[in-house]
Amino acid sequence: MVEELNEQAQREKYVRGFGAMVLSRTLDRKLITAQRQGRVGFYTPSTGQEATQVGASMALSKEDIIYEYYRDVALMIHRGVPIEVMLDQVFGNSSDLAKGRQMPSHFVARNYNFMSIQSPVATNLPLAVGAAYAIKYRKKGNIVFATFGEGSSSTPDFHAAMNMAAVFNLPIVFMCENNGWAISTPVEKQTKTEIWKKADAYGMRGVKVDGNDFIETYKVTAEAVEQARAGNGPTLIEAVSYRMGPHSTSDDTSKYRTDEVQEGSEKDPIEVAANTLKEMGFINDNVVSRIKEESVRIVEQKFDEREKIPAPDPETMFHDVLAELTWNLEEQMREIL
Amino acid sequence: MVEELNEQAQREKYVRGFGAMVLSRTLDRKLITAQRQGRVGFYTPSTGQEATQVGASMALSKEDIIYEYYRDVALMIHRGVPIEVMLDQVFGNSSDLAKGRQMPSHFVARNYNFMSIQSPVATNLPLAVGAAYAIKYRKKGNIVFATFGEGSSSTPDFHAAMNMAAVFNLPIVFMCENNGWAISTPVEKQTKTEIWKKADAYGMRGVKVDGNDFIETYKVTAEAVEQARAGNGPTLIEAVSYRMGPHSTSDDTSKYRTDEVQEGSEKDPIEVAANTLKEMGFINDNVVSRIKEESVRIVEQKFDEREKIPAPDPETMFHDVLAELTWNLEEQMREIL
Amino acid sequence: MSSKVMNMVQSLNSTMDLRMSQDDSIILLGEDIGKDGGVFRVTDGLLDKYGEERVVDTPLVELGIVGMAIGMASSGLKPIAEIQFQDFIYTAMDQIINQMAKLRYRTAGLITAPLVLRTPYGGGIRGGLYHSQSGETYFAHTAGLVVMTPSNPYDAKGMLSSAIDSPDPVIFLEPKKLYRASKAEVPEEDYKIPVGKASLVHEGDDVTIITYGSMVPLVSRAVSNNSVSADVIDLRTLVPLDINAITESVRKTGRVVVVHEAPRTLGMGAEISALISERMIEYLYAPILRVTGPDTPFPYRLEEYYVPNEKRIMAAVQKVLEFR
Amino acid sequence: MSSKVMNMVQSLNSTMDLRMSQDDSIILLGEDIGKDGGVFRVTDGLLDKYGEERVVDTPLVELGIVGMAIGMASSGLKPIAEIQFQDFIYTAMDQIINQMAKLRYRTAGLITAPLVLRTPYGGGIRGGLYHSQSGETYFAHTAGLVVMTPSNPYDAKGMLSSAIDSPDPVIFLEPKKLYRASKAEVPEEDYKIPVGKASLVHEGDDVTIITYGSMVPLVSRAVSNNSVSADVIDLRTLVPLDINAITESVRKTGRVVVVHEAPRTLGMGAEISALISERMIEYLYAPILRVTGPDTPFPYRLEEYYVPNEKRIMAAVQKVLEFR
Ligand SMILES: Cc1ncc(C[n+]2csc(CCOP(=O)(O)OP(=O)(O)O)c2C)c(N)n1
Ligand SMILES: Cc1ncc(C[n+]2csc(CCOP(=O)(O)OP(=O)(O)O)c2C)c(N)n1
Ligand SMILES: [Mg+2]
Ligand SMILES: [Mg+2]
Repeated sequence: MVEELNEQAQREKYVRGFGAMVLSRTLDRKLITAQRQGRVGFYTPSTGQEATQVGASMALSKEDIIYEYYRDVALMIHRGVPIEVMLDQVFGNSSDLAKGRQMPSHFVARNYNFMSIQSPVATNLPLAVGAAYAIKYRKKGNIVFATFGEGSSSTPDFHAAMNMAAVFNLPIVFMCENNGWAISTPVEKQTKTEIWKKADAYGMRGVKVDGNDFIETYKVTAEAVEQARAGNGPTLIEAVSYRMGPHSTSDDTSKYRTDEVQEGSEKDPIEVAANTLKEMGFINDNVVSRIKEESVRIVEQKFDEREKIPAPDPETMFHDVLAELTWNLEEQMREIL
Repeated sequence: MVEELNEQAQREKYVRGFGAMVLSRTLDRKLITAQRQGRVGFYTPSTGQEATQVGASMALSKEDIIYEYYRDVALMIHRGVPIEVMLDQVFGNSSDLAKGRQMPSHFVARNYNFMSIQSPVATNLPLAVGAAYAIKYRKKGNIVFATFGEGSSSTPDFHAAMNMAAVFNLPIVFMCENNGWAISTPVEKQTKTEIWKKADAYGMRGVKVDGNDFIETYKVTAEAVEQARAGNGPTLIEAVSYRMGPHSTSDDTSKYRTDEVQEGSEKDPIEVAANTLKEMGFINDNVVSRIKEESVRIVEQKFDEREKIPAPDPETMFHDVLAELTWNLEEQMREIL
Repeated sequence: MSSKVMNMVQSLNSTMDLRMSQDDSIILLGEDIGKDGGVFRVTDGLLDKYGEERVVDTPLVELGIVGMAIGMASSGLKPIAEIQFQDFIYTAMDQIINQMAKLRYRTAGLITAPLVLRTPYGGGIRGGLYHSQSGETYFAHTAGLVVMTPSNPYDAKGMLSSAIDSPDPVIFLEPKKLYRASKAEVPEEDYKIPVGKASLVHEGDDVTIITYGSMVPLVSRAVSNNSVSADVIDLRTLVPLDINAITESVRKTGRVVVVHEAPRTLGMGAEISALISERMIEYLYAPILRVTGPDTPFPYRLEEYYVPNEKRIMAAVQKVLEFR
Repeated sequence: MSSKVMNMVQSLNSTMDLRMSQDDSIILLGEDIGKDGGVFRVTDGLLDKYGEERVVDTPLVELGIVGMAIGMASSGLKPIAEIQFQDFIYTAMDQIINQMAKLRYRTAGLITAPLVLRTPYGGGIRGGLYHSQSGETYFAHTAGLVVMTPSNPYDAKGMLSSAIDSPDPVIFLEPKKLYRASKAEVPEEDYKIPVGKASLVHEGDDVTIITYGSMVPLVSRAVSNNSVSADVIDLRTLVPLDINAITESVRKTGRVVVVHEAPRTLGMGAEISALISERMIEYLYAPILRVTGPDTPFPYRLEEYYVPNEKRIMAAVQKVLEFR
């Protein structure tokens, strides 16, 4: 159940959510352009999934632990991760929390309980289950929230995680962000059922929601979170949206699809959200323009600022393999540097 | 649908099935005893699952391809694999088709389309899917039949195989032999649903059958086989029985269970089958005794005969790694022998 | 006999095209290999030519891809499966180690799995930890697999064609750094570079440099730029190794450097070094040195420090040349 | 300080018992580790003492066990996970290579996975292809893992206790052949054998024999039975290697034999040989020989031909001793 809010608090909550969507979209646009200009190496946009991610984030508390995937830009932004942190990761510069070790879009932000991103899809899910086990064992009261794409439902790790979460009745919410595509593979070639129905196979509650509607997504997630917090076990949420952009900056969608959804069209979740909030009287066109302009200003400014930060010291390449630097790495460091 | 048979043909079919069950049970008893005597290294009995396996086998044709698991002794016997072939495998002697390379219970019998057994559970299933793809591609008309235990439904390979078989709409029947236990782990700790319901998660037909009833199992399997042959896709059958024996000769069931089913009790599938066939007037106590005595005679005789066969030539250890013996193996052979 | 100038992607693509046109038992399977033509475009255009039954887009599950390919191969088809990045192959590792590599052995040859498992490996695209790995050790250590890696467009065709004909399962590692980096004349008709045959890409007397895949052009350049009188051996097949090519050269030069991108500890350099020192230590004038990636995961921003370069290669070569 | 005579199973069991009694963050998980006490009984009795929340029978899915253990460890618990047989660990290989080994590196230490992954390995029970494998190479080649294997009940306790305290993920390989083969006095209180320290189990001047795990008693016996003046080094930790112990002995003897059960190609012997020949070739009087399992899968009936034995060890020792 969603928390009871007075109108003022609700307005603030929803408008803040909208702001995060716009900021995320603005960052996507900037980074895609920057990649084309050779200023950024790679990027996987969240474009089209902002409502899903922000809606989900609205239902979570600061203490909840997030095992996210590479496309969760709007989720991170809404949760308060500073744009600087994200840009430093994208540049892999010396201010990056992970010392420039990972490809762009592989964020970590431990202070915000983002547990870091790996590339092999869905392999975060068993880890998320382990974290949920720890919460239950320590009776902590927070929950784990774990995301993945619909293509990733075919993986071994999805199956393992769902089954174990159900068997151990853990405080975890799984959210499948179904954007219709796994690179070039449409969901129909991925599996012959809807994703939310797979929950049945594990004796877990499954629910589908329109991921383009951030308020609905918020409500559905809140319900699942409440269930988990109350010790009543996991839920699988399928949030249906559409991957409006390319899979990544390396991808050419013209090879495989013609049903593109255009930015600004009525299927764009940000347009949907803007219209809803206008109808509720929470925002008007002026506010929307201001939010968009402000986002551009922030992103441009931070981008220029973070781009200037130099690469990490080459020595850092040898650190953090094990807790201590071993003799072989010391020798290899001397050999290479 | 099961084939239409006149009474005589039906009697023959059913009594032959019963005979295979008894022979399989007799072999189990002998090998468990022989293992205790140190005459055999290891064994996984089929005891309790004979009706499941024979029922299924009755629905299959010679041309069908079997991706079986280590407990399918009765299935192999019913399909006509000579006891010699099985004993040679168990002894790992020089007559063994696989040159004594595998542990007991890891049979192969290509002539009977048994595609050989690996230990990592359920990892036969993706291979079975590939074989089914080949059949469909070549429009051959036969089908693939693949078996596994209920514990194995938790594995990555189960998930992959089920999903792919459904997506490609392949001529394959999966049979889960649910004997209640995965070594010491009861099915309730394995998963929170019934196994046959997992079929839904893949858009596949799922069906449950009393695996202690060989005629029911035959009918349900025949239906699934017909569906597969007709190009209407895969089925998951859950055949419920009980693992009456230990997991293997290394297992001590007293550590973890007290609900043992005794041989000869009314839950013993061989008793169930005997009673059914008696009611149908197909057999009487005399016939049962004769079948049992004959089984003991065959097993004893073959056992003594095959036990005498010597171990494989040590040189054979180096063969069949690749198609040709490589220089390093030639050298290692000289070094070791 | 006509030929065309091609890069490695085109060479691999045309090889599959040619072989598929002659043999309908060849089936391709993998993620995004159909309309998309694979994320590196190695299967581009083949869906249109051969249809969905022969160019199969699979669900996202590598162990399913490998497992299905094994089953297909045992049933008489000739699958060529693609793993999108070698980094993701570990999700299928049990299928590779316990099924693909052991099927022939455990059935004494009654059932086999002659398939080709293609996958791009190594650095070169700033892929960081999970799009840059060189995992050849995992395969080369596993008895029952053939392991090959081409270093140029010409070899790529002849080697892939041999891999397709191999009675054994082949792990075919494609250096993604070289996919488009170099072009060469590639004959249009079929030809073979046999499994297990190395190639001497540079001849000399003073030192033997043993390498393969992505490092071959780099080593060749280093040797030429610095006028080193070196034998440069491109192994091409990692299993079974061409021990004769190694022996012959090392007995001549007595000095050895091995170069690869994979991490040092238990990289191929370890095996090559051990083979040499157990068989011909009396011919050696110097330690056997290894120029390799360090024993760390593959970093994103500092990629150029990770991958061996000319300077590091020459430092090792100088060291063995000067050793007394 | 009291002690008890124990075999390795008892020693490992009592170590977990002791540490669990002191630290409620230690959680055991694996298949059949509860009532059954594990198929080798290493966790026997712990369920009764510590309950289902701390001795967790899992569903049959190794990647789930490893993945869960990583998540638990990142959340402040100290999991000790069991893989029933090392042969089945490959189904979890991606979790091991891409998560367990790389979590610290990819987060620059913000998130870590200090867990212990225990698993029985090697021959000795006539387990054939899939219950006998020695896969240490796969782990030792993977940067980011500590790899340990004890060779006796005393070491088993001190090493497992150190593994539990390690800030790094540890692959703890238990030689199943030795589970019940030997007994030793094992102190009842906690003690540590530090990660990365080899042990010199036999001292001599003429040859250095480097080995670990299941082969240690065999090598010791061979050396004693044949009165060879040998240093026998039990590595104990495979990563990080105790290079000083190796260096010191090899400089003294100039003759080296490495013994392990794993297949030869890219077995630990390859790395040890390479390290020696690149660092101290000038001290060597003879080739570095490897006595190992052959490059085949592990056969059932012919197990005794597969596993190194005294005769093979002595043949290699003679060869290096007589080499000039
Ligand atoms: C195990 C694994 N196999 C393949 C890939 C390559 N890959 C990266 S993203 C992707 C598609 C994922 O699709 P989906 O799960 O729907 O997420 P989306 O990108 O659509 O958000 C693939 C195949 C990978 N990262 N991991
Ligand atoms: C991947 C894998 N993990 C663990 C094992 C060890 N093991 C052998 S059989 C078994 C239980 C299998 O139970 P189930 O699937 O129900 O089959 P059953 O033995 O009951 O017929 C286990 C855990 C294995 N063989 N493979
Ligand atoms: Mg998607
Ligand atoms: Mg079972």
